[in-house]
Amino acid sequence: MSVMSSVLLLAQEQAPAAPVRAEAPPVTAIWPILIVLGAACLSVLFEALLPKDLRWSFQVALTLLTIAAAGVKLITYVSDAPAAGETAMFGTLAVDRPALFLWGTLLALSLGAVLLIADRSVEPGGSFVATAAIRPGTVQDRAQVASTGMQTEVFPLTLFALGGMMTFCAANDLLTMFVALEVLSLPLYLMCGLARRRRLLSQEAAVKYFLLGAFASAFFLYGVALLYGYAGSVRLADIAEAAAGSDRSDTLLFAGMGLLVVGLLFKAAVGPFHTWTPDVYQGAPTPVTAFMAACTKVAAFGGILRVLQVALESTQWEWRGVLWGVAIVSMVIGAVLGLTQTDVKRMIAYSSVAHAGFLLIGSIAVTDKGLSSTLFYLLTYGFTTIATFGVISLVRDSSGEATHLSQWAGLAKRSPLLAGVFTFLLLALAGIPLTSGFVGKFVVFEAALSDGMGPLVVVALVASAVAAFFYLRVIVLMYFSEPAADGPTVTVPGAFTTAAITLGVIITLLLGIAPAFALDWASSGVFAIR
Amino acid sequence: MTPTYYLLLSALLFTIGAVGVLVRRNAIVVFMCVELMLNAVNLSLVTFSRINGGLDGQIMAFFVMVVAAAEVVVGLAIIMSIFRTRRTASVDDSNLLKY
Amino acid sequence: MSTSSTGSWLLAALLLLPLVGAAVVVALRGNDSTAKAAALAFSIAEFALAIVAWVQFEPGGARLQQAFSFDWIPAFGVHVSFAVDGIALAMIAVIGLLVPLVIGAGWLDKLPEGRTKGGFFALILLEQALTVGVFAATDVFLFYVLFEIMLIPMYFLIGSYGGARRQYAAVKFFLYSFLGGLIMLASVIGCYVLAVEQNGTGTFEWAELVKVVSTAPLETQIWLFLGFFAAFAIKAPLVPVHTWLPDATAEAPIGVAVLLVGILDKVGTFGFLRYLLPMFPLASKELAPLVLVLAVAGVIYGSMLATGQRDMKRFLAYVSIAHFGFIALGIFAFSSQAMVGSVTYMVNHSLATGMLILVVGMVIARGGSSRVADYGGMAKLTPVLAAMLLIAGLSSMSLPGTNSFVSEFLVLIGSFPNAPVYTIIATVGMVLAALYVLWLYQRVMQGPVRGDALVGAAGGPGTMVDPAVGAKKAIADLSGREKLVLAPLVVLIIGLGFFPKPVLDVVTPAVDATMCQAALADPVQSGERQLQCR
Amino acid sequence: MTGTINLAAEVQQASGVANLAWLLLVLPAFGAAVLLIAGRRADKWGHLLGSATVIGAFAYAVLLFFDTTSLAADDRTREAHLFDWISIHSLNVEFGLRLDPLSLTFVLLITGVGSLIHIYSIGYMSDDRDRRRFFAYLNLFVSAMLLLVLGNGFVTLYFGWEGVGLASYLLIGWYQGKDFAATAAKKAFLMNRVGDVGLALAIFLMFKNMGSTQYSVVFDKIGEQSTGVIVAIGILLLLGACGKSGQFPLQAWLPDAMAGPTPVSALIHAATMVTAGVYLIARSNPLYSLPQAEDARLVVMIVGAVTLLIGCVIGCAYDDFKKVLAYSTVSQIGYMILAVGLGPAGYAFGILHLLTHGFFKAGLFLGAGSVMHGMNDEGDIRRLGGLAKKMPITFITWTLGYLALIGFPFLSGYFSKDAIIAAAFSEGGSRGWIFGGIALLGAGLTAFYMTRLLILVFLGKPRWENLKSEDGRAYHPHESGWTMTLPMIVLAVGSVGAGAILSGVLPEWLAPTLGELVEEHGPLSHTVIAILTVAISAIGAGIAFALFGRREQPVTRPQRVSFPVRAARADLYGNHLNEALFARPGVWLTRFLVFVDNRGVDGLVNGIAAGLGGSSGRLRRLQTGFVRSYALSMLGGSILVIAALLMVRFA
Repeated sequence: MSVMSSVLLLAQEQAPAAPVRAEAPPVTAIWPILIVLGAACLSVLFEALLPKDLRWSFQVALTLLTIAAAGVKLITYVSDAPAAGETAMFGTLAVDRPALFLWGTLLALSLGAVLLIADRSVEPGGSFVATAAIRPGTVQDRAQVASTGMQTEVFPLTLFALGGMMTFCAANDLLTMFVALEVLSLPLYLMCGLARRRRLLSQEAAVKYFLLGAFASAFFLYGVALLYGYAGSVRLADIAEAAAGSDRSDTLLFAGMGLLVVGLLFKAAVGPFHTWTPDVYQGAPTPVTAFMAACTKVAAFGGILRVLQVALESTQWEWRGVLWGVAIVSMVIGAVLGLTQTDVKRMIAYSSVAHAGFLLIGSIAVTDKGLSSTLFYLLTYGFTTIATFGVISLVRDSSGEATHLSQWAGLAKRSPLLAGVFTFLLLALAGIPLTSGFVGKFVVFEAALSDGMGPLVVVALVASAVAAFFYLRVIVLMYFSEPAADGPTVTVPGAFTTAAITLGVIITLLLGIAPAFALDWASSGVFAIR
Repeated sequence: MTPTYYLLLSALLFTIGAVGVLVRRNAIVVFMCVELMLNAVNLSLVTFSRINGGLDGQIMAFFVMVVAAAEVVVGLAIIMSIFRTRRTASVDDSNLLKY
Repeated sequence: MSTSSTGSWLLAALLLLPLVGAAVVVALRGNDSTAKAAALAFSIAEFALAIVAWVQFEPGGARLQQAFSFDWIPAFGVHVSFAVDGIALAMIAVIGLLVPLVIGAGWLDKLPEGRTKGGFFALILLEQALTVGVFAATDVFLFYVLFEIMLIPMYFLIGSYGGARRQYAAVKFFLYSFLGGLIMLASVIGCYVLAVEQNGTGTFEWAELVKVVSTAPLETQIWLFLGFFAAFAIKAPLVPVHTWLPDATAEAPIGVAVLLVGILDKVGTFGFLRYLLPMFPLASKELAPLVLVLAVAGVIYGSMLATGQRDMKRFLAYVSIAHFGFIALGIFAFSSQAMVGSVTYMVNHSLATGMLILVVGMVIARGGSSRVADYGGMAKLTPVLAAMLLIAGLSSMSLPGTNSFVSEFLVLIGSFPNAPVYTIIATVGMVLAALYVLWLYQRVMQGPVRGDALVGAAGGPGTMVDPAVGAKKAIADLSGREKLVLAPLVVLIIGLGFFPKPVLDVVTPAVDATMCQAALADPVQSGERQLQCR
Repeated sequence: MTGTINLAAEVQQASGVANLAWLLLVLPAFGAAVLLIAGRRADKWGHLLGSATVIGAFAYAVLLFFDTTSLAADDRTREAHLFDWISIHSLNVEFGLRLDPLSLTFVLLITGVGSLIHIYSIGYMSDDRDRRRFFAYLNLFVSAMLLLVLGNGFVTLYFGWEGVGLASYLLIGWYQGKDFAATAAKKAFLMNRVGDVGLALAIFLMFKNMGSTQYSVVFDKIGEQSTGVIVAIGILLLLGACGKSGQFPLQAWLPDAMAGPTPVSALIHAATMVTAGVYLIARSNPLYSLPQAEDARLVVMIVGAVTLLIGCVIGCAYDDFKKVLAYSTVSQIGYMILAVGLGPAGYAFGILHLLTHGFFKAGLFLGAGSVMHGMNDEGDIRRLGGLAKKMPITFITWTLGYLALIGFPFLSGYFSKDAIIAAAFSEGGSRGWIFGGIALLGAGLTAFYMTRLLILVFLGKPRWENLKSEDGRAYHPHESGWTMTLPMIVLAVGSVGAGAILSGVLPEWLAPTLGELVEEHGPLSHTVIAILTVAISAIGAGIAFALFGRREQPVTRPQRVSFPVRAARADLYGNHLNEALFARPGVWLTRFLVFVDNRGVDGLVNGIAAGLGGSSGRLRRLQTGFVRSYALSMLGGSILVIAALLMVRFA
């Protein structure tokens, strides 16, 4: 009823149409995005034009070059970027410090992910199906498993997803955000289904991810619509203005806000909107899982931060309590459900749910500290995750990856190095000092405490203590248990995977011991609010 | 006539879509329900732009349609592959991944 | 910020030497004998360094000496800064002494298949480095970091070299301490936030934080206090959060048990002195009754449970729990005598209980079982071993003439004026201590020869064999190596019983400083003396 | 009395011979250390070194004694500061010696009797392959005992106090292969520890109220303390004394302590250590002499009286040679405690009786040892008898000691015990009558059980002739070698003469420490009391003779006996009481706590873990794998979020 009346009220007065700025778009700021998307189109052409045997090498080269080039452009821009940030493309993109930080993070992470995707040494021919059209379980399927070809479309897909992510966390209005959301999601849906082995699981993951994703983006979109109805514009700044001082129906505002946030939380795999996470993480080909777990989270939380801090800051006292609840639920689900998982990838999935909870704590603290700490946490978490999945992809038996925990028993005896690296990564996920994981937790909790969220922090600490148990469980298995008779073998990784894992481990260690520089970047500036 | 009714209608459509997603088994139908939700949103977008007197709501609707079309492409591809494997499009049959 | 005084290189060396040693030993782990030799060499060198540090230390000098410090995370005002006061120095010296002995004691131990002596000793050296760091850290953040890292080598020492239920014990140990640590982390951050609120820029320098936090209102102090206390109480351990210790001690190899009980647990009581009292004086006074109750409960509860144990290593754990009760009592009775007593108790407990564990280890090595029921009349076969057990036992029941007497006496006499009732209850612990020590000695060493291994060696169940023939066969008395390991402890136990002055002199100034940071005055004043803070 | 209170002011610094006083401690300690460290290598000469060190100490003590007598009475209290032991701000515990008549008296007793018993042990332990260790322990004891009496503060006293406890533990448990010996040793140490707690608490009180634990300061300030503090300290000290001296209620350990070799019983559990309680109270006379300490003194007297009765009564019923002597010791120390409890009127007599008792009780024990040595360690007096002819020297020396003990006129016991009885009467009033009466009655009982002992062991038929000892050997009683008889002879001489000599000189010799002996005159004159005592003792002896002397005694103790005898045989149920009050509840409590710790405290921890695991196992079932249920949970979640948001806004 109140909706009705308020809308009626709203119908009377005519909001002035949003002014359209007509200056030429300053492209220097958004070169990275343009490069990535451009390269994505180019690599589609490669797929169309190049002979099969050349594609892989060309695609890999192109992708890596793209990321490198984008990175270079980014760095050159950062060196002389306005501290306050600027908007581009008629104000649809806000290129400010956080956005740049997130872009850097995304590029670096996707570099690692691409290395994993491109690897063909661990699994002959790479971990992607030769021809996605083949039905699983058929003769052809067995043939394609043996063959060394792979569906190189995964590379353009990756680039598109990356471009979408970069756009997503720089989007300055909700429509751009929605489009970017789809641009990053659709390729991921497909990539999930491209596993070379265990095709059934892979396809199932794809279906689930797709249906739920679409469902979620519908929510997101409806949220956008309601907010548009409330503010008369989808610009974050305008929404903030409207929310700060207006007599319009708050029902629209809060309903819209709710739906919008749900859409975002879904992408960020925050409980209770995490249900897709375990299944998809487990079913998708491991490199893709790495890409999703690391980059999607970064992008999603980039969006969450921007929406909460720019558009909804003035209403934080309304939504803060609710998000407290969500954070707690997420941490508890992640920590408790992780305890009894028997599949490594699934376990990491639940760990990522718990981490999403921690990240949310940082995002709730609507302060500069909250922003910078969350950004830093994203950086640390991303690299640790990439390396973790990289290691997981190395433990294999005849039927592919041996992800069942029981198969990991006594692994330290077979391959001390791998066990050592994995232990280190697990300790990082658990947040033991001298790993990036600890510094990340530390800064986030520090921000939360100084914003007066003591109880939440205590819950988080208890949760991470509980979560520590399942990390320890793996360590116990690897070190203190006798190896299984027909245990898996540890393949010696090729250059690509090695590079990816090394990158992740080094950054994890570096950020654990000398986090100062990264912290400075993360706190170098705040969202540009125009 | 007030635009409010259009809003209510779109809310109704959205709900129908959502419920449809929950109750229907066939992947195609589920997917169609999602499309229905998107279009419900389109309706309210257009309505709001009418209320606010700007055009951008209507433009947004076009964007949404394009995106929806893209989704259809991807979605049908995935559903097809599942269907060819299992000879059924029932979403309930694909639950190897659980617990 | 970076204060560097004479001998700071020394502290740095103390920290780095074991690390280097660990690395070298790992490198040599292929060859057991060289690895062992290297480990021993490094540990002895470390001990020598510790002695030099002891000599260099001027009791009358600055509160914290041999300090060095450099920035670590400027964004949070975190420094890598180390320094020692008398208390830390004493503990570091004890570590330096115990590690070589532990290595010597573990020289011939059988390890689980697939494990190398090199790995084992390397972990021990690593643990040593970390504990030295914990005691020497003067930056709260750094302290916390080392406090947590310290768990990892110990986790592997228990988990990969321990007994049958080692997995359970290791995980229990880790989770218990880790949880405590996390709760402390909340308080650590809380202190930092306070600092930021008060003077704009946050810092973790201990001295700075003391200034900031000690002036905070009672309410705040209590919360922060509880955070730290949780961690330290688990580490110490106080009743009722002690149950990880018996399991850990029972499953850990003997040498590791020595480090665990002798050194790691001291971090808890050290924390009481270094962090709780100076940083939260109001809260300390407010909550002292709580701690005292736990302490006294620990004394009685630990002692009674010790008498009820069937397993010698669990027995040792409960004995230590009782002793930690005394230490806590002395710290929170707020008199310089009691506090000095507690600090010396920390040292003496490491020596006495350390020796007790080593001796029990030698008993187990001969009898092949840790169940008390499997022993009896062993003194006939191994008189020297029996004597050693008795000496260690007498010290841990703090008989006059042994080091522990000095500390226990100081704790009790110092606590009496402020906390008479608690002290009287704790004094009952003296009787119980005699009870459990003599009980163990009688069951293991006296009476007719019992237990398969022993009877086998002695010939015929319960017969009074002539050791001259009976002992030689299977069960030999202490070997030269074992005597060498125990000798220093015996000398110190008796020596410090008569001349505790060297330790007291080093410790007292630090205690005075702590007392006056906590704004505490002695209940019994000798008149002419006034506390002045340094 | 005033003399005693400001006595602290007159403490002189030790000089000359007295500067070497530390030798007294170091000599025996050195012997012990050498013997223990040298190990088997020292087996050849160990006993010689052990004895030599103690004899040396004795020689020095004599020197010191004459040095002291050469001083004026007021300068005889001297202190030798060795080093600061424990010193923290207001607390300063120094390691120093106090050389005054009281401590010197004890030093002479300890080193003298100690030397004799060392010599005796050479023969007695000759066939024990660990004789060296035995001497090491004896030396350890002597050194600790000397520290106890020489220390110039309560903490040094406590040091010696526990030191002798350790030595006695080691020696009682000498035959550690036997469970009962080990148990007896443990029991002795534990009951002593109970007493030590009292002593410790007394020390804490002193520090709290007087800021020091040194005699000089404490005795100086004790007068200014409140009555409550004084009485408390007095009673706590008494508790300590009870533990060490086997006084009621802590007497039960002393008889069991007889499990040790006989020389140990003689030296530690008759002559020296068990009298430490008397020393403690005499030493604290500035406290007990205070008028405020009235109540404390009364308690002391009661304990003494009760104990002396208990000792006598149980002594009458036992058939174990050494246990009878042990209970006799208990009751004699009861006399001493009673005496020192009388205050200025009794301190000197207490010490006097302590000395004479030192002589004759040591002699009696050595005699017993000699008998058992010759009788395959047979301790059951019913299996002995008629040994007078077989071992004459033992018989004569033992009889002299016996006569001294029962207070035969003009032997040492006569002087010391009668003095105490007289002093007790002279307390005056009903108190005088009660305590005097008890003391008198005790004298009679003593005569009774000692006579019984004499008859059963030395007189009558040789019941052992057609018996075998438990290890199956026949008995071949024979006199012991000179190393054993010599000490017995010396002690016999002492027990004959000591009383006569000491009773004259001791009081004024001790005056600087204990204050002038206050002569009070009760209802009865001394002569009357003397006659009464002798008469009653004679009656006791007569009854004993009538009961045991004329009839043949059975070899096994008769089972069907009257209640009093049964009670006495059961130590008047003292052990049963401890058992019921402490031991059994303690065991139950321990079992209960072990259960609580495993099931309760640890159970809670594991329970939480299990709970988390279980709930996790159940919750993961919600992850059904059906995409539609996921969608439902999402929808539910979003509805909740929106509802919550709206509620926060509109409510």
